[in-house]
Amino acid sequence: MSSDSEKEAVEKKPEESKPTETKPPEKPATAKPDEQKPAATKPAPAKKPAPTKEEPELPAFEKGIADKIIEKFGEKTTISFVKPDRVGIKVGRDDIHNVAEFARDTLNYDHVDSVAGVDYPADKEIEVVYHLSSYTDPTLSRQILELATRAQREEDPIPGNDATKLPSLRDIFYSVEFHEREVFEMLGVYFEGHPDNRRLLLPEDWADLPPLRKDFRNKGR
Amino acid sequence: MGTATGIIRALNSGIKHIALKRFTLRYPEEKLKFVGDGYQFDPSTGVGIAGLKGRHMLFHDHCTGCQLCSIACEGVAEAIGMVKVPEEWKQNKKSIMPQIDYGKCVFCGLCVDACPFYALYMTNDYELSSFSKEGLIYTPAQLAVKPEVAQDSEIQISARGATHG
Amino acid sequence: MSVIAPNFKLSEFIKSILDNVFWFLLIFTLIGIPAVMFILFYIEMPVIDGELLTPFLALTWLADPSRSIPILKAFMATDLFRIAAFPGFGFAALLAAGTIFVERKMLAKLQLRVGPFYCGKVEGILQLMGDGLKLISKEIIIPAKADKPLFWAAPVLFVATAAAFVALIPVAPGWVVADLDVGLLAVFAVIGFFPIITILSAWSANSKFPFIGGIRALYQMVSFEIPLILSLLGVVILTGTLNLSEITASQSSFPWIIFLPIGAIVFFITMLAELERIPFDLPEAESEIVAGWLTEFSGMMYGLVQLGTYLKLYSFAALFVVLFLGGWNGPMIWPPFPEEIITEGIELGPVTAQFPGLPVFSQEMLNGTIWFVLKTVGVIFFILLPRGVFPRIRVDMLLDLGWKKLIGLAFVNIFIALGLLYAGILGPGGIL
Amino acid sequence: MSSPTLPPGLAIQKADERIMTLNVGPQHPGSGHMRIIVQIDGDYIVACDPDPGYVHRGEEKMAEYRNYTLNVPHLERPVIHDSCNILYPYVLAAEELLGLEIPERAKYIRVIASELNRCIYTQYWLAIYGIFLGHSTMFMWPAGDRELLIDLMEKMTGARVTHSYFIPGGIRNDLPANFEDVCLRQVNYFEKRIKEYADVFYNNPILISRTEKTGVLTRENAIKLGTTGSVLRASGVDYDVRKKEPYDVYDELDFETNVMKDGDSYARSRIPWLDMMESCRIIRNALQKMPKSGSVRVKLKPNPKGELGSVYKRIESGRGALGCYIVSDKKVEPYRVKLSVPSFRNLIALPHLLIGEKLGNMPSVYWSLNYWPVEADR
Amino acid sequence: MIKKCAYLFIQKLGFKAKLVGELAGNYSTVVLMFGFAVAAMAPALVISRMISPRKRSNPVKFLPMECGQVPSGEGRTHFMMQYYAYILMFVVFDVVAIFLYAWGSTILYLPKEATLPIIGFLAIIFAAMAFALQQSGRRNIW
Repeated sequence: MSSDSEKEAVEKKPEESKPTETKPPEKPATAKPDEQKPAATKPAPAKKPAPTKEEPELPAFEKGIADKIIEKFGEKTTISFVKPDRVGIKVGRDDIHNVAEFARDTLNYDHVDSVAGVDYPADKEIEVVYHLSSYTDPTLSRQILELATRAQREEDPIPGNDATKLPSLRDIFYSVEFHEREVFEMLGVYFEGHPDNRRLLLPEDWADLPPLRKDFRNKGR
Repeated sequence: MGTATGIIRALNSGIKHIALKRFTLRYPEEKLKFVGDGYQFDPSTGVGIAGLKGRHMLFHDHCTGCQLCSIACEGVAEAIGMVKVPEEWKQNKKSIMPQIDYGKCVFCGLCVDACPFYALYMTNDYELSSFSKEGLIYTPAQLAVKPEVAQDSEIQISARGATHG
Repeated sequence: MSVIAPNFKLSEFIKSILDNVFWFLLIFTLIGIPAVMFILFYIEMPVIDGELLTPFLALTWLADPSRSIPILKAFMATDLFRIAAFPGFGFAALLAAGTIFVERKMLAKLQLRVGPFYCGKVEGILQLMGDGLKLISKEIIIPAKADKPLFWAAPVLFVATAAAFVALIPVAPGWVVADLDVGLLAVFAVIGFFPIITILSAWSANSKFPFIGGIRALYQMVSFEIPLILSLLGVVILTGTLNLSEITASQSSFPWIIFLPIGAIVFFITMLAELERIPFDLPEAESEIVAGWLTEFSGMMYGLVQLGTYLKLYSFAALFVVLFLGGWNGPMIWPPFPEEIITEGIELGPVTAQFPGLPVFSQEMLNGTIWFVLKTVGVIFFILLPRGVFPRIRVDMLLDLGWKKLIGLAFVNIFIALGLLYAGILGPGGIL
Repeated sequence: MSSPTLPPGLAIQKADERIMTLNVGPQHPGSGHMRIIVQIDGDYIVACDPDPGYVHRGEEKMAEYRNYTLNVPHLERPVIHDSCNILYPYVLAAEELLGLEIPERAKYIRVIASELNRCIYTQYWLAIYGIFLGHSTMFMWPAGDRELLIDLMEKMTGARVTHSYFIPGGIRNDLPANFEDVCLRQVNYFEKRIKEYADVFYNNPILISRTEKTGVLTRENAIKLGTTGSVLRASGVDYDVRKKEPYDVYDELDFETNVMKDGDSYARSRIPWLDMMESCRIIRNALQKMPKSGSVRVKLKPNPKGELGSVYKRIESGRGALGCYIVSDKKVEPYRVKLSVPSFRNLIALPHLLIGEKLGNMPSVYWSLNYWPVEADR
Repeated sequence: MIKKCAYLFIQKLGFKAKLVGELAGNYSTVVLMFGFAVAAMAPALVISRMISPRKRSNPVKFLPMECGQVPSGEGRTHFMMQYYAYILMFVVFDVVAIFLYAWGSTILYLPKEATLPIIGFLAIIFAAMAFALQQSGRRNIW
């Protein structure tokens, strides 16, 4: 994830954020005819809220959180959106561990609400979004910090034995244990460092694709 | 002592309840009364009218065969199929009307919401069981019949507890 | 239609019943009746009403009802009648069946439900019969690796042990199946059998959940047997006898519960535990160990265990009545018999019916039975009530309760009895 | 078993032969639609491995094929007893993506329906908690009293459990005539009834001695494990989404959150009961403040397309914070719907609570987690 | 001979047994009651076996209950609960409790001084029981 654009610029001028995240040339052409969902254009970047409303009216507190992360990690992270009570940060897979540690130790986020995996076949990537929240810090009780990171996607996945891997955050946030197991079986993202990468919800003899990938088709749909 | 008091209070509460009224709806003999004639939808205001979401009722003279109910159902239960009807209606050139398979229907009522012509209602009839799967498929002619329902039991609350009358 | 589940056909069901009835009748008529005649021919028959009972006479009651009366009277004087009918099995089974019905209806009332309602028109009074029919027509499944003889024997042994318990209970003066001098010790001996049967059946099923249930039954017995035994020692000290009939007779003026309330409470709690009723139903704790030691029982085997359980419930309630509530003692409420009924019989339309039981049943006995039944039903009500209001307890709580609290209370009860005795209030020289 | 050289009974048992593996579930009266593999050493649980997934239906995958409105009937299936609440975050998120502002009256009705549903769910949960403890009365009373509220929901939405009532743009139908009176009457009686549970259940000394100090979840662990809802509040963390991040009109209503410090099974089972009383209070309050008339649903054009972007919304359901994360790619269907369900978040605490407990405590500790297996599986 | 045996048998069954002593006769009724229950209940199982369906096609049906899973491991295993100490205590104190009955049932005929040794005996029991309970509380050694 080499995003060279200014964080501030990204925030205020969302149209610039497009080129930063995914490969721009591919995007218009990604929609393959057989794909029901065309390539995910932009997963997280929320252009709408910022531009439609007045630009300086970004919520100050949330922006402060975002600034702190940018300040610490600089180019390694990108702000995908800042909305009331919600901050979205994009991190490369190598830095996700450090950013999460920073979020826990300095920003006081103490648990993970949910871990969502999103498949982007056009980008050949799978995004894993951690929704961080806090019980202990009363100022953060409304806040959700979305940490998004991306793993490489393989066409013929062998869950656990291919390049679709991410570092596990379990040693930082204990609460991700079952969520990461779920993401592993539903999308095939192997979490390195997770102590218990077993099946959770799917049957033991499931041999098909991980079901939440976009190329896994529901019957009759 | 606290333990003994607690045990005595529990026993006392149990014995007291022997004198309360029974709160059981004895179903085949008593049937619960519902609000209104069933769930309906007013397309002009875009708001439904409260009522039980039971089996549907189709007004043949309103149905235009537009298939909107069928399309709505496709995303939910795939229970509605459009079939040919023998009669001719001037608003229904294609002579197709919905046929509902109650083996699949989930009674969400989104087909009623989808109907722009006030042709599909839901009624208070919920006793749809049948000995065969075919018996659960209601043709347009069957759907046009208004069901006879006798439902009169209501929850009554008195000093001696609530009961179904 | 499901592939696996067999189709139930009423015609086949009825046919199977009719087949069995047919074969039974055939075998009975061809073998049974000749055998009976054969045996009767070689037996010295007793003299009844100055008339020697011959095999012919013994079978004429089929044709002539008036002849059946002396035979019935003779029969009622036998032990067989006591065992099978009145103070024994039939009476207890009747009360047990009534208990099941009352339990279901009372619990339903407590829980604001209706309970059995449709079977038998009147508030589901025939529900038990329906359940019995259902159970008897269900397939008996025995686990493949089970120890079959033990597994088959367990339900029957359970009922039989409960019946042996019933045999020790005096219902009315002189009406007891086995009037033992050490009746109370015999009761303890019989009670000791139940956990053994439980463990044997649990072990024989070769399944984990029954096994744990059996072990729990063992612990339950272990922790409650001693308080049970000790809580009754107070009564024995005050009466100086172990004979249950004598204990009952000693309470003609007042029941022991007045002097030994602590013993009564301890005995009641241990009784609940021995019965595996709700606060202590650990061996059958369904949310922890599916159905405990009953998990592998199916069909009539389960039904027999239930029958045994309720027989046991009746026996324990009756034991409580006998030991603490004065048994059959009570004011005379049964109307006295007119002399002519006993001697001449009752004019009922064209025939004069001589009531068969009356020379056997005396007024005292009927009165005693009424009081006994009333008290027993009262105790049964209080045995059933905790099921509605208490949750189940845990094994360690159970052991704690049994070994620390109840044993202590039982000793307190013994000292109360000793104190009453030595203070001269009761016992020889006291007001007794 | 014994080796051939030794007489039976004298064989030396290895230490791990004491350990028995029990499959508790899925066909067990003390498990939901899940399996808990427990290993017991005598009476003590030494290992526990929850194995959910027996009712996994792929709701998240199904949601990718249907438009925002048609997702409603099947997304409520995971918790049919709490079907308004499980739809709530989805509907809130969808409304933000579709750019809808819903009428004030609809917000109040949503709150009433949500609170009624919370009580219905909690009563069901309480009924099963009762039967797990062997308390059959506590199964029958909540199951019966729940009928009062189901009757209200039926009048309101037309269905007993699967209401399909909330929809992007408001609610499906307005309240029936004189609903307020009936609602007030039945809710008042309901509150009177649930207060009677105290004598038989919550203040019952046997129950207290049985559930106190079992399955203790400390405050630190509750936060670390990311638990939510009654489990979290029973451990002393005052966190309720209705208070901390009020959605719809919760900021205008008058209620309190219940917090207990002990973190044991008893506290965890008492919190939902206290919450039900607060729910009754909220319902009365909302009925009072609700606009007496007005629109309840904004007209939606057919097949609306969501904005590009993602939304994460959460609400407080009967079990805890329930989140919904929707990613949209400017299509009629959402690109990805993720339900972050409280049952799944609380499940992680189960092995932590059960290990070292007695086998007899397993059902009560398990169910006191306010866990609904179907919801966790989705 | 046959006649004599049958007579004895029937007497046992139906009529007061004159040949056996009165006491043994009392005990025999308990056994008879036991036997009667067996004789009356066994037909219930036999009839049930006759009229109920018997389908042996599915071997899975006869596996022991394991909550819908294929059973793992034996049902009869070495299984020890941590409360084993109570069983040992029971073996001792059950005998003691019954022994107290010998004293209790004859106390009316004993001199009052005879109670004192029993009180001392009870004190020893209490001490022993307290020690045993304290030991049984140490779960880790069991």
